[in-house]
Amino acid sequence: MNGSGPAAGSSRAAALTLAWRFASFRSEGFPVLPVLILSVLVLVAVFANVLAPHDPEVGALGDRFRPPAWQEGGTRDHLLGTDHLGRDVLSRLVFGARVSLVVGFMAVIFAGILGTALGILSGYLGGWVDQVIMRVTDAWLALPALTFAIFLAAIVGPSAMNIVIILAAVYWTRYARVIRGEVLSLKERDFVRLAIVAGCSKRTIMRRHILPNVVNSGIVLATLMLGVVIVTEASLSFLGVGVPPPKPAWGLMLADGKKGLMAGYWWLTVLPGTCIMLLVLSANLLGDWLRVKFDPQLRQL
Amino acid sequence: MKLLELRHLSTHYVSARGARVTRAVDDVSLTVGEGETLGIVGESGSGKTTLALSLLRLLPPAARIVSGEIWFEGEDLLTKSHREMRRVRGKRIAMILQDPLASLNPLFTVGDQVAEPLRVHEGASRGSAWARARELLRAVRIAAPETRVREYPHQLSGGMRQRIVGAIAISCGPRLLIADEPTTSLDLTIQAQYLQLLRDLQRDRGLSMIFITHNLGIVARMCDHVAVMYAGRLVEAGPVARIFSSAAHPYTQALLESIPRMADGRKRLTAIDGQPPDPVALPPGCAFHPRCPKVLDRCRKEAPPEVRVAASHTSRCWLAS
Amino acid sequence: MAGPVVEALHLTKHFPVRGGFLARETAVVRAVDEVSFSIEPGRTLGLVGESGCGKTTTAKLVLLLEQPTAGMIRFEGRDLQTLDRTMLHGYRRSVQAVFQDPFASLNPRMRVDQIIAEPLVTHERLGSGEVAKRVARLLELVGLPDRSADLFPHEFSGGQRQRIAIARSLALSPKLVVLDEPVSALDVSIRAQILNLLRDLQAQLGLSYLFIAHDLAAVAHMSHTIAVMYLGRIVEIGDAATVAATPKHPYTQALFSAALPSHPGEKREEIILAGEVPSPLAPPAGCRFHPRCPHAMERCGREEPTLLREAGRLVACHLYEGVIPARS
Amino acid sequence: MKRFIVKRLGFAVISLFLLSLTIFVFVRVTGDPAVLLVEPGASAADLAAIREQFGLDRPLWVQYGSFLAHLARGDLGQSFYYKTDVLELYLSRLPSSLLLAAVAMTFSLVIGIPTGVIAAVRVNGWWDSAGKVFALLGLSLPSFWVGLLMILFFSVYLGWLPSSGSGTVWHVLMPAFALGWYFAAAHMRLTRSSMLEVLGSEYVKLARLKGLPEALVIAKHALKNALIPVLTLAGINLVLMINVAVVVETVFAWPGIGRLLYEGIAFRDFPVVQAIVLLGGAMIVAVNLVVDVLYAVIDPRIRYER
Repeated sequence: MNGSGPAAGSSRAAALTLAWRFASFRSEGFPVLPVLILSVLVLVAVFANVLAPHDPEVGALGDRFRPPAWQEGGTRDHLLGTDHLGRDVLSRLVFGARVSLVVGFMAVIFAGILGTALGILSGYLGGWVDQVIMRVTDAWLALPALTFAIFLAAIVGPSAMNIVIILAAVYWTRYARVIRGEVLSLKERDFVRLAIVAGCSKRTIMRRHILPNVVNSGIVLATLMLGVVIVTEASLSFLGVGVPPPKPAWGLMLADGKKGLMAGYWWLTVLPGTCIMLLVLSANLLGDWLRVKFDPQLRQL
Repeated sequence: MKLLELRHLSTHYVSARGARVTRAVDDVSLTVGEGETLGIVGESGSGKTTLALSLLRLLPPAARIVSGEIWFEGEDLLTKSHREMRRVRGKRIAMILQDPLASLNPLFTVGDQVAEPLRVHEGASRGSAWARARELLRAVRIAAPETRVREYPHQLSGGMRQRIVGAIAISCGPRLLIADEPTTSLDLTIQAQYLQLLRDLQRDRGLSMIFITHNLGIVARMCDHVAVMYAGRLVEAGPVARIFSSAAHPYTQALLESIPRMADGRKRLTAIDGQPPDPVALPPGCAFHPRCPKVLDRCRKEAPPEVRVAASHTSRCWLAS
Repeated sequence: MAGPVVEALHLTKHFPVRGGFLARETAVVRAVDEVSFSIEPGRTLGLVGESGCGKTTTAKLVLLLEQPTAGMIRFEGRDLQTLDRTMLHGYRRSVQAVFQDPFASLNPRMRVDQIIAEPLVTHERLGSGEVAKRVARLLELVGLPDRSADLFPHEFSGGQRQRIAIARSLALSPKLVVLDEPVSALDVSIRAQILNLLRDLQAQLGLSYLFIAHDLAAVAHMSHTIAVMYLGRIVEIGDAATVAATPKHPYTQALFSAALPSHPGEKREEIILAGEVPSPLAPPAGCRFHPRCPHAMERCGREEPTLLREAGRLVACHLYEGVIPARS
Repeated sequence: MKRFIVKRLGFAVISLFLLSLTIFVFVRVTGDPAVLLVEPGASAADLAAIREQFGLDRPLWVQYGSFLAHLARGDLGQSFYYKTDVLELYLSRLPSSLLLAAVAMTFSLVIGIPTGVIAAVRVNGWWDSAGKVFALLGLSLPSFWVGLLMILFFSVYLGWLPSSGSGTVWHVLMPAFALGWYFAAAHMRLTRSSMLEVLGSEYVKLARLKGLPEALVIAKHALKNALIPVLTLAGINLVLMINVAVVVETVFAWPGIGRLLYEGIAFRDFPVVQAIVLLGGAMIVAVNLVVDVLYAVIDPRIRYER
């Protein structure tokens, strides 16, 4: 019954599907490529000391702005070139992975634990507990995330640990909102009513009936938040209120790279940004897959 | 006079990769005469809704009509173009859906939605379409139609919304009205009101109706003929009185036995064992054989053909042949 | 015979409707109003009525999921409000429930044995061997195979899940089980299985049921006593066969006439009510049914009728009051 | 309707109150507030003077009272660097930010809504796959990196567009694109999912059963319903754009509020940073309120709520 138009469209779609199957833009398949990228980045972060050819924080001024090895003027010694202080870009990227991943994962986990706990309490207990938690959540959600993070960073000063705390303080509200919504609907489900009829205490119900049923949403949200948190960290570092120099963070590298941008030193801008993009893209793809797998209802966050 | 005749209609669902085929409707033949009411009875997953949507060719993308013919007023609907088919829907065949709360668009007024088919199919002007919309609301017994036409669906009760859906269905004077579980979400006394309304509309306008339901009570009250579906197949069809008094298929018999009756002294009901089959993995032979109390060896291997039990009474069972 | 297991006396539940800036109470929904009934051991009370009539709220009150606004529940002759903690515990053990939706009734993250054993381990200290033995016995009781214990709910069909829910409700050997629409979410061919199972269990274990359903035939089939509710009030209550065969209250008559026939030959007087059920926020004055009642009299809009004995059951209708009682 | 508005207004007031409390608590409780409130490089005597001026030795609730009183008068303090009233400074930069946000929003809607609609109508087809790729890239590429790449390409290599500053139409193009990029993806995604939901609804099914032409089903019955959440989000996003443009404005030296925030950090001009956070929060509370009320006007279901 199909005309020729849609049929042709669907064959093109099939070709594209095949092409993207590997990257899993289709929801059914396991996202091979994103998981692969994430694993490689984690390994790089763990073994940064072994993998990096140079000290990431020390450079020779004589080696400034050296292009990657395959370009005119590049050397085998600095495969991906050097920055404005002559530091090795590859080594800085490798150590930068460590900073991004540690900060990203820790912030997501802290925010997740705090937000989930408050979301469950707020949703299940209701009453004044709910009012207090939700009004604070609403007020904090109103603060634009990046601006709020910059403000906090300006108060507490830059350090990697402070960034984790700041990001957790900014982003726990997202979890609290989503989890509370889930709890409110779970609370009305019959199995929770039956648990009350069976004589379970509030604490037991929250632990055994509510928590296990929101964990999936929590994980999906955490995966999607990972990308957001990493971009925020990079933005803070780019603006100079994140990870303090001379530590190698990708956002900081982009800020430094801007100094050579007008001169066309492309590698200082393209390479760190590509790393951020790969990490964030992988986290988003994995999160999308988890979302469809766990809960098709959790469409828009 | 036959208004509608299905001949060996089959509709299949094909999974995304084409690996699994679900025979939602399998080789179904039936007829509906002028002014007649046919009840299609079945449990969830028996294919009754797919059958109705096949008639209107409004199937979800994964479904395909793979074979058969649909003769309506002397034309085979399956040979019509999309454009011609559109002129059948709403104009010559109308359908009422299950959920009155969700069937009306929340952003448009009642009058707009009732007048819409008139404007599209008959090119009526806004003024005359709205005038007729008010008449239609009166016909479905809505008080004060002049004010109701300007209201939005959420301002009306569930029973009223379902009557408005009814008004939309009859707006262009269709010959056939398909009602898919039209009263499941209504309360008993409201259901009674609605069924009476449908019966009056049918009588006044000489409509033919197809009632899709899982409720044998609705069939008993509303229908002239009944078709029983099980796992995509029509297992029994015939005049209502005859099916209720002397059903030929063990599934129909068991279904009739298993419903509680108002004033009966029975201590136990006669239950059907087992579960309805998974439509993706149907049992071989007759799909009902694992639950059938009168199963024969033959039932496990061969699917029974449709046999004539009596005048206009058919059954798909080896016992009947 | 011993006294009733559970008695409700003038049970009332009003839900406040809050609105406005500081969440002031602006109205009340009279969900359940002065409802009285008793459930004898081994018997079934059927509760029928349309949506919004208060039957589900009544069930929640009996299950202590809601606190009554007024009135009392008596358990084996004692007022629940006077019970101490341990005796309230005893009530909770003795009153269990099965709900409508078998998909929502079972926690999807728990295995069947954990689900069935939850009431047991909450109330009793038992070794894991003893728990497993009891679960196996319960599974057998409801006709499920042993190996079901290790599976998750999603591996079962609707009818099987409802069996699991029933097994769980029986774990503590309760005296009363509240059945809130236990079969209406199931396929037609499965309903009879579950209804039969419930009747068998009642005969075997001497259970009492509070059976709530909108399918009148199922209620008539299952119940010893039927109570008909309209807008929070019981309008008629009495022996099931009597009420089903000769309903007296005009609402009961309309309701039973609206019930669908089981046979096309079955001829009944058809009473089609006008209008719809009014909002419980503002129930009509006098008899709550009078705006839709085909027999309404002038008096019905003024005076609320009380339940009085008439032809072997209690009816709240002015039609059956021979003498107008003197007003105080 | 009136009651609904009053209720939302009440929530907004509570939010503003909690917001100011949050900011106040963070400033006063983490470390020595005097260090933040004084210019960098101030002497011990200056610090003492600041403590005196802000009454930092008084109880916290008294301090909060005076903090609120200042806010109520629109007094957000003096900029250390510009030596002017912070609110004036803020208002002088607002038009640039608004211009940037307006162009970026137009761009994001013009791209996002049609692609979202097409992706939903041709679900799982070629357009849908392309749309998914676009949405993922949009949500995954940091806006400032997109900006840097554009400078590299269009300014350094091709020399077509100015790399920074403002004044001409050409100046606004790259920053607006960099800023709107993420939002275009977000709008596309929401349009698609909201459209899919509406297309699967019973009333769209009924519209088809009526025999309406498919174009009318989509344009009249589906699109109007589907756009409600999208436009809601767009309204909130417009305000968000003003407040998250800090990185993009920094990259392109665009003289808006984001750039002011960056200067605030760079020159340790704390009153400026504090004011931008507070005003940003207040703007979002306000737009949420407006959106809620507008929602009630557009959607008859809410309009007639008790």
